[in-house]
Amino acid sequence: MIVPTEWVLMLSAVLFSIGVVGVLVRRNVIVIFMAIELMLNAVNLTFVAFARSRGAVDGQVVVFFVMTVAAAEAAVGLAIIIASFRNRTTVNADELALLRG
Amino acid sequence: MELIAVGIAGVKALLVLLMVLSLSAMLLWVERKGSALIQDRIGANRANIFGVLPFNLGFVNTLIADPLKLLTKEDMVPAGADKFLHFLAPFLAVFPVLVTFAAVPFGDQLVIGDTVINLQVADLDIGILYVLAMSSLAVYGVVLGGWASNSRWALLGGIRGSAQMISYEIAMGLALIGAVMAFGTLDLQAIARAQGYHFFGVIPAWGIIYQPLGFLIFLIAGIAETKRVPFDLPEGESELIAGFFTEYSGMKQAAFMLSDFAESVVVAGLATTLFFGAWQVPFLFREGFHFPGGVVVAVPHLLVVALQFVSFIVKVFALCVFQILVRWTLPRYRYDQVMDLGWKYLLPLALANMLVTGVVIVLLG
Amino acid sequence: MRETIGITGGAARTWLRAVTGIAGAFAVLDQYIGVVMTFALGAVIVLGMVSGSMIFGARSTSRRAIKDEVFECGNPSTGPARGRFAVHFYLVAILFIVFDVEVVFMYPWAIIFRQLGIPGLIEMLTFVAILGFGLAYVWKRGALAWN
Amino acid sequence: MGAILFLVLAVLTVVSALTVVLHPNPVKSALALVVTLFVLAVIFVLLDAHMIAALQIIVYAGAIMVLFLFVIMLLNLQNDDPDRGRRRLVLRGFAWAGGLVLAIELALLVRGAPVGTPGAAPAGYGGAAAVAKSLYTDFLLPFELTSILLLVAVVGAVVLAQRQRRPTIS
Repeated sequence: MIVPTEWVLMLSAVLFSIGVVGVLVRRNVIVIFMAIELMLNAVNLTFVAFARSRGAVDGQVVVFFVMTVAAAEAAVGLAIIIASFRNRTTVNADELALLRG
Repeated sequence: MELIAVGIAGVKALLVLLMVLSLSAMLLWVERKGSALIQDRIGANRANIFGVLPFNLGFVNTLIADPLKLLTKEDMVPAGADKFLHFLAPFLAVFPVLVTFAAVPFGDQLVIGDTVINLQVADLDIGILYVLAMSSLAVYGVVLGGWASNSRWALLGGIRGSAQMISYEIAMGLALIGAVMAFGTLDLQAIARAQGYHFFGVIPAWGIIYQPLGFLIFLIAGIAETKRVPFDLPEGESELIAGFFTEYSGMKQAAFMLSDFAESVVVAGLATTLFFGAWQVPFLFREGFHFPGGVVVAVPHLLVVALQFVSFIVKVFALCVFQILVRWTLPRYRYDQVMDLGWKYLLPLALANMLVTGVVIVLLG
Repeated sequence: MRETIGITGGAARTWLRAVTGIAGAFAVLDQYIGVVMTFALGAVIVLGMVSGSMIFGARSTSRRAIKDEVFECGNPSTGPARGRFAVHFYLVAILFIVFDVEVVFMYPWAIIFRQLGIPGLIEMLTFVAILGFGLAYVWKRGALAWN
Repeated sequence: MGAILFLVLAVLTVVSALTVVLHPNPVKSALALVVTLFVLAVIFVLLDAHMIAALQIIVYAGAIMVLFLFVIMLLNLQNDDPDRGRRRLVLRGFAWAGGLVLAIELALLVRGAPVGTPGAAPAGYGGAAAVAKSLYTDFLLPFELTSILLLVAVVGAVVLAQRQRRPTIS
């Protein structure tokens, strides 16, 4: 290991915050989705850093599962975007308020 | 000490990159002459210096004249194209393919004094995954080349090409799993060394003997991955002009062409490593030949290394030539046939191959 | 070692130390030095290649407007080039993701399945069977049909 | 020396992550995300997570992001309109301020964590065999559940994305 675990965790904190801001600031649903992926990756980084710090691989296996969930989420999420785009011809989150009835 | 290690790594990296590049250039010539042979033509025969020489310079043509010509072509970027992505796409098409070879061993080891040099740029214990990771990035060059050009042909070619590449990536990955199961490791150098035995002292224990079906699936998927005939729908001239690189000229276009050939070399290199004994020469061990029947011929170390390197190159080149033969023998598939072959035949077949391999290995111990 | 190379003069020595330092930074990557080197050299080669025609290529200013048109066999191009395309390509990408993850799960299994023995085999058979069910569904529904 | 390498990578990660959030063109946002994921994979290598680094590139950069690019191209998305109107700009400012506060707070939280600098990793740590052993012994049930998750994802995505074929009236 070459750097203190704290540094890695701080990087992860910054990445996570950028992801949060992305979700708040952007209106394009797909870019919001990408910002969520950014947050997931920040968490993955934390898992790997802690796994390394404890000397156990459990954390890495969890990252494995996070990636699987991300894949499933991307497949279904983007399918929803396509289906809603078909009806509304927009990916603007403000106009898409689907559940408002 | 570290500086020396880094230096050696740099030299090996340069050697391997030049190897892939020159093999690709050679293939271009083989392709031109080979296709001429198959179609009963003469092929490229105008390589000369101002018409002075009484003979044809042969592949010097493709090695020097063609690149020079392409270098001096005007660089065209169509109006409405995204300039940055238009530049980035050919880079992304070639770069991942070239760096793939870092994990492929091209020899056993070279001993100079006390230094033992492993003849592989990077001895990664996740070697195969590295190769798959890098080749999975090659798809971006195709997608972006198509999208950045702002042209219909290019976009259609790019989308077709990327859909085809990702479809066959699955079959490719699954076909390799059979070989991984047989050898029990992802380290390509370890796999190469594991093929240095002989069944009954006669038959070399190459991967193809454990995994004939796996090799077949890998080769078909590999050819589809390189987007060559019979799978050349992304760039089929009669349908899409040149597909995703329609709007490219000069060296950028050459980069896309090179990426096709370099992919052929990578497919051949992987097939050699996993299924054809990598750099192994039958009956040649570190200290010399051990022929069946107890005949031993000692061979000096440097000659052993040279023989192994030559053996690797010859096998890779032979597999490349085989791919070119396939290309000029088979007609082009329809797009639905290409996708069907990938998803409905190769994928289930590769799954079955993997499961049968697993059952056989576990039950036989 | 550094002293025996025979470089005298402070500047040269500082430079050498800097080079060794950079090498040390890469050496942290251990077995990945080769990968770093291949990436660096490969990037230089490919960049040089791709930008070759931009530097050495011919350049003409005549008839720019016609030259910069996209190729449509001679006809002037009409309408936007980046239209939408069939949802089929998207379905392929979805299936690719799911099966890619499946393949990725099989690689770690493939290297230790000997130790896992028959239970390991049953685990993987279950996994493949469930996903095979998914493939069968997609197939039956016609998401793999291209016409 | 490793510290410098890590800092360079960290800066690269943050810059590319900001590009994801800030670039108006969705295609370039997606490419910036690919760069972020790639650099993160390199950081994973520094943290001795070799297997995970490779998977990061295969699954995230090579598969998930391709799907994103496909959808962006499929829907032919153009650049986002720049934010106009005072209300929107004020909200935007609040979002950035909130993000900054969040980052600082998380960083302060992390500072006191009793983690330190771990020593050299045991041989084979983070390699394929180590991860595989843990995955197929301790995490067996999640592994099997994963297949059900993926099955549901396939079925759901196909149902959502594929146009229903209504019977045509002749």
